[in-house]
Amino acid sequence: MHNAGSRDITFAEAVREGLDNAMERDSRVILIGEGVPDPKAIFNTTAGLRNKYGAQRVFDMPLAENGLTGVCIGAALSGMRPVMVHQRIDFALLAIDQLINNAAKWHYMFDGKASVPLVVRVIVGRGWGQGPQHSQSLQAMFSLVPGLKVVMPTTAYDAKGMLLSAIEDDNPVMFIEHRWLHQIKDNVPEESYRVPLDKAKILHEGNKVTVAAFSYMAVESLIAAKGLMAAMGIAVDVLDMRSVSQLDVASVIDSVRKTGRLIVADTAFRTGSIAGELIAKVVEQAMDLLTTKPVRVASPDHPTPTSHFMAEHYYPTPQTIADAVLDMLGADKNSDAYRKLCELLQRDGPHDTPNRSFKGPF
Amino acid sequence: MHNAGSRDITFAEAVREGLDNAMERDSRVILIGEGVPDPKAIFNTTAGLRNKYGAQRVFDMPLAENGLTGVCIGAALSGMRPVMVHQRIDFALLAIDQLINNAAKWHYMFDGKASVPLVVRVIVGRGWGQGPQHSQSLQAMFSLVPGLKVVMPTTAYDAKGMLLSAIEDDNPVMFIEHRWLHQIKDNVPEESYRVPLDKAKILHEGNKVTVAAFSYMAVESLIAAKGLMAAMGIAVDVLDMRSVSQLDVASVIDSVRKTGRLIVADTAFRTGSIAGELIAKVVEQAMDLLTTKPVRVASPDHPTPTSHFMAEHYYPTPQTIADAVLDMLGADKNSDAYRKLCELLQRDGPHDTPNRSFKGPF
Amino acid sequence: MHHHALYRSMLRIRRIEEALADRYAEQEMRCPMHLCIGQEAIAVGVCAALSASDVMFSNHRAHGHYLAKGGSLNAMVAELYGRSTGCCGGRGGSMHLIDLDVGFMGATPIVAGTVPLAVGAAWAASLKKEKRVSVIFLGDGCFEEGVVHESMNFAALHKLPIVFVCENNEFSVYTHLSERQAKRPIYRIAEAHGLMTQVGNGNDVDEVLTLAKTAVQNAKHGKGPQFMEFSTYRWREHCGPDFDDHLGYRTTQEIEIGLKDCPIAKYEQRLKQSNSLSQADIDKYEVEIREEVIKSFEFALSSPKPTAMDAMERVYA
Amino acid sequence: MHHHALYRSMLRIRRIEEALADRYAEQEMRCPMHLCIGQEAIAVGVCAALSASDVMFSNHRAHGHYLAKGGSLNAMVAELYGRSTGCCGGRGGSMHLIDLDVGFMGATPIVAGTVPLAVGAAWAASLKKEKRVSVIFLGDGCFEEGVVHESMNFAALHKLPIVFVCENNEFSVYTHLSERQAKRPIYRIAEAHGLMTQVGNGNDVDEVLTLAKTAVQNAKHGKGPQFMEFSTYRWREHCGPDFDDHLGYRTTQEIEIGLKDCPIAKYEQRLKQSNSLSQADIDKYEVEIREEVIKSFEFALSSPKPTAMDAMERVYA
Ligand SMILES: Cc1ncc(C[n+]2csc(CCOP(=O)(O)OP(=O)(O)O)c2C)c(N)n1
Ligand SMILES: Cc1ncc(C[n+]2csc(CCOP(=O)(O)OP(=O)(O)O)c2C)c(N)n1
Ligand SMILES: [Mg+2]
Ligand SMILES: [Mg+2]
Repeated sequence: MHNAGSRDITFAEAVREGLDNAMERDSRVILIGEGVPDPKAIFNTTAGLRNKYGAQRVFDMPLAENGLTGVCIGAALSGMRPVMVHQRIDFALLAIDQLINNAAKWHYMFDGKASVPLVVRVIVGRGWGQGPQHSQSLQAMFSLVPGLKVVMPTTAYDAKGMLLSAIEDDNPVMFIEHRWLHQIKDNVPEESYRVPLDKAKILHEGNKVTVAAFSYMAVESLIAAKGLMAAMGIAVDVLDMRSVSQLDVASVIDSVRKTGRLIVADTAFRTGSIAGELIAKVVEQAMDLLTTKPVRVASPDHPTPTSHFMAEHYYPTPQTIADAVLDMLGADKNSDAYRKLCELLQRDGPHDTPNRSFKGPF
Repeated sequence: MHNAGSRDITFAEAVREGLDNAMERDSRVILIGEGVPDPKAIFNTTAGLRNKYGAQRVFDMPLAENGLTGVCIGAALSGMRPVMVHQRIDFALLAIDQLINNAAKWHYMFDGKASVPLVVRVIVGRGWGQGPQHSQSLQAMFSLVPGLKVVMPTTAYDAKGMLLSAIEDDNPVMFIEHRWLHQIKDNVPEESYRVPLDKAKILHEGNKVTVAAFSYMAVESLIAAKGLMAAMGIAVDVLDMRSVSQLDVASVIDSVRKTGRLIVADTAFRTGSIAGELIAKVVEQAMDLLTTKPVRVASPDHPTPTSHFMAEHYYPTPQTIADAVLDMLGADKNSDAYRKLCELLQRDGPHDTPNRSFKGPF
Repeated sequence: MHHHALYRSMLRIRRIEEALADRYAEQEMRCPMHLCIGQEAIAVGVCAALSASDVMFSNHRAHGHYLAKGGSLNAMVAELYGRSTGCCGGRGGSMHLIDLDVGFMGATPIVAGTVPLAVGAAWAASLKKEKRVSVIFLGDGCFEEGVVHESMNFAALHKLPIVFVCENNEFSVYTHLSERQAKRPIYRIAEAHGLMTQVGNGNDVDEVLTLAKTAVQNAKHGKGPQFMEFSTYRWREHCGPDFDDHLGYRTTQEIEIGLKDCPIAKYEQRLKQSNSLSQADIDKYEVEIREEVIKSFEFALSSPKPTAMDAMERVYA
Repeated sequence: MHHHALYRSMLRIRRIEEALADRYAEQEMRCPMHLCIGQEAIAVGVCAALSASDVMFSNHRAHGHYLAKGGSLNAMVAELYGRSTGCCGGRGGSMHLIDLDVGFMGATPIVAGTVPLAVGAAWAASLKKEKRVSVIFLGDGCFEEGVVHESMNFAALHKLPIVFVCENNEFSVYTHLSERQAKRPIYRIAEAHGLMTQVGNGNDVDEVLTLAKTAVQNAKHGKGPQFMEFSTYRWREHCGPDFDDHLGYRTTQEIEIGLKDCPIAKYEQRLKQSNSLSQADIDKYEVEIREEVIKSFEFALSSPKPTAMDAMERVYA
């Protein structure tokens, strides 16, 4: 998949490049959001685009999430292809009426006579004390109503390819970016390419346990998988689910057929998470393939506290995931191999920043 | 549980009586909603209350769902105990910012220094062509964020008892009424009493299959259970789940321990439904008790069409549930007993009205 | 002739809705239905100021808007009957109307839900430099929704070619304005948002048309968003085919005054007085309309019925 | 003395926030932080018009409001340090402040989220016939949210004792008013909603206090909701401890003018000119404040650290 003209760039750069590609190819694509043309450029994901495409295609907006979502839907119904951005998914709650009652249903309600080619980029916050109202991971909320597509790309490669697919899709797509992915690099082709919006991707192969993970949890799961392999010779399948509303259950079942065991790792509150839905769908279709109870790895059912002291164990880590794997396998944790694993998985830097260079605030 | 001073009244009357009781006992209880004091009185659930308690406690309101939810939260923080009503749960989507970002989190965010004793009554529409924007069953959406309690009483007895518990609870409670329950009668005591907000109730006993059902689907499940018993001698457990956010998983597992089989029936879209969450929780804790794959009975993953021709098979019926039970048991459907069952379960009247006397529109 | 067109259009909407009301009891139109009887002049006057290329969004009470804009009667009646030939193939019913051929972009029942959409259509027109206006109908109740204010601000900020038409019938369902809004004029808030505003009698079709022409011209000539507030009166129950005066939420005097202020009867009288309309003209229109209405019901009732299989289609484009 | 209190209160907020800014780099206050340096006069002037029983809600930029209302400094600093003794026990950080003892009901960062809550508090006061006003601080950006309009309408409808204080610093993050709102005054919209309005220089504490006294009196005497719009200037970056002028979203002249219009320096000059304040007074205040600030940091840093176990508590009341 990695082409000649490719290089390592960050997820944020890949998003920017995807937007740039899309705007270059299609003059109907417009971009709007609080801060889109400002100097910080939505964590640099929109940098330079106003200069390049002008104030007639790149917009800031009033603080009016519901109204402006409706405005974008109206523009989409009138031949534009708007891309809207919210700096936190929490702010999209103000727009849920327009997203659920209108965007998700317009094509259906009107018998396919019109459609809403709208992309809404939202960012899941985490760390540096963003607290209860700025770090929710609400993908499940947007996924339980038919008509909206909801995706969570993990790699820079997928970010660009899925964003291009989303923009070209005739349906409304919620494009959810985890803030801690923005700085992670991956090999990304310069030209434009598409990645499907409804397929999981295998990040790591193994036959012991299937770990199906969403967004940043796929990163953590991959670290766990590599550690398990290196320290203990335990090989697990890691699936990056990528799509949230159109769960690629078939791929998970394929893997479970091999492993007989399932762990689902999500960035959200445990109860009501899309991880629960995935487990339900797997057991409804293929419980007989499971040799042991499926396990969900997610955040606890309480709001995210701001204090870094309190938040220390809020998010699952590679260690959490590796432990879930080992517990499922009934592996012995009182071993040198396990201690080596723990060493390998030890995180470098504070728990509440995406990396060492981060000096807060977001 | 049925006392001396009890009589058969409808769910709607029971809600009215619960409100009346609560307002009589506690002058801090106030009631507000679009149409609350109007002649139709929210399907008669608020009839007479303005006359009895005056315009200082019973309010109509502007069409401003988010703002007024915030106003009620502010009043709740200031010593009142507001009960708010929306004629459709779809309208509550406009208020989800206040419900999720504020009401659900206030107690937590502020370290327990304040709490939000607010009840939001919402009604799930169904039938008579209410269509895509007026018949959503969004209980899962309100249940995936910690801090909100979400309940769906099924019987008139529970409607009154759970409403009183909800009003006395110091937390925000979404009190979801299915429109087709409003006219169903049950034996209800005149005095006030409480029903817990987090416990399922056994409606029918049996050892073959566990049917855990939500709201109106509990009514349909009970009909199915009685039919199965009468026509085929098959005894199933029917659990009325009643609580949505605090799923009574223990009761379901207790039943599954006996039956080894689980069907969950929900009023919502299949994917992302709380039924999926319940299945996930049961298998996470007790998959080994299940002798066969769990099954979810719910509406298909598309918006509700308006045309009664199209909507004819949209909602699961007692027959759907009974068939799920029989399929799970591998029962022979080519039998006289089955034909008798089908006869018993045949619905009286059109499929899109709650009963024969209904002449539309809602 | 122009007067005739206005008169005929109002009469047509009235007769169509009366026919719907009459046949509703047959229980074959199985969906909520909000009649605009008594309010026809606003839809007709506004639409008379528009070109075919201008676009429009509406709400739960959409029949008049849809018909005045030229929406297909057959497709509307069939939609109420839930048939495949309905404008939404049966998916929508009375509260969801669409006819893209005449620029009727859609009506939906979540109050205020379409208001920002209409602004978005105006935005698109402005970005594409297309000389069309976008029109949105909103009730007095709708004006209370925050999203309306967000929409007005954005329209004013970008000087968009949109016309807000507020039909103030003083009621949201059974609740009077005075229980919902402070005592102050609605249009003044629009004015404060930076919109050009006009106020008029919504039961006088000439007045509506005159104001609408000004608004449309202003909008088309870059003067930014326009807001018109029209007073009017809803004759029948909020939802459904009947009168509901027995409920007592409006006084008998109020109802009498309301019904007397019939936009059609008044206009008929005016045109007759100026000899611009004869009884023969009226009779002719009544006959033509009656036939059209009968045919539309025949069309609907003979149209194919969609199935549960159809219901599964078109979730995604 | 009254002048001294105003002066001292502004100076205290300034010094506290400067200390927070200085120590932020130590990476122990690990939460977003929005400083109000440059905007102190509004918080101080408004709070000086209030009684202890009056209540207040605020937003993401809450330090000044909280401190001016009398909120505990120790509890605030400890909260920024994420300690158990913080006003939210560490759950909230800078953007979530509360001190019920002084009527500071809560600040939260969802823009406009607390606006209707403040109206609800006023409603409760009115229902309970308690003679208190409720105050809400909102930014120019906040005014764009629809819920603010819904809140104003409800407040006007029920003539509630609420004071809306709009701090217009012309920016939402890095976006100027002119990219977000049509060219028209904010307060005129409030006026059109039926609120009594006043406009003033938010960097002149005497003026703020004078207007605020009128507003509070009006609100307490049944004249309904009050709206005040104050112009002001944010000195530092939107979020964080630093200046961000290198980003170039504000011109150098604009910044110069803004910094010159220091509410504290201006007030100091005025008081000195009228011989109401001496350098000795100032020196004394500086010393007192410095000591108080040092102690508050010591308090925070010596306070217990909450744990993940604590984080699981208090989800439900
Ligand atoms: C968001 C929302 N809230 C409430 C309703 C219920 N509802 C439907 S129509 C209506 C009245 C609207 O009043 P108005 O805007 O004045 O229009 P009118 O019915 O008078 O034409 C209400 C409250 C709804 N459909 N959507
Ligand atoms: C609903 C919502 N949208 C966006 C944001 C991001 N945000 C935080 S503060 C802010 C600026 C608010 O501007 P203003 O109201 O003028 O207050 P100021 O920062 O100038 O004090 C924005 C956009 C948010 N917190 N909530
Ligand atoms: Mg009205
Ligand atoms: Mg500002």
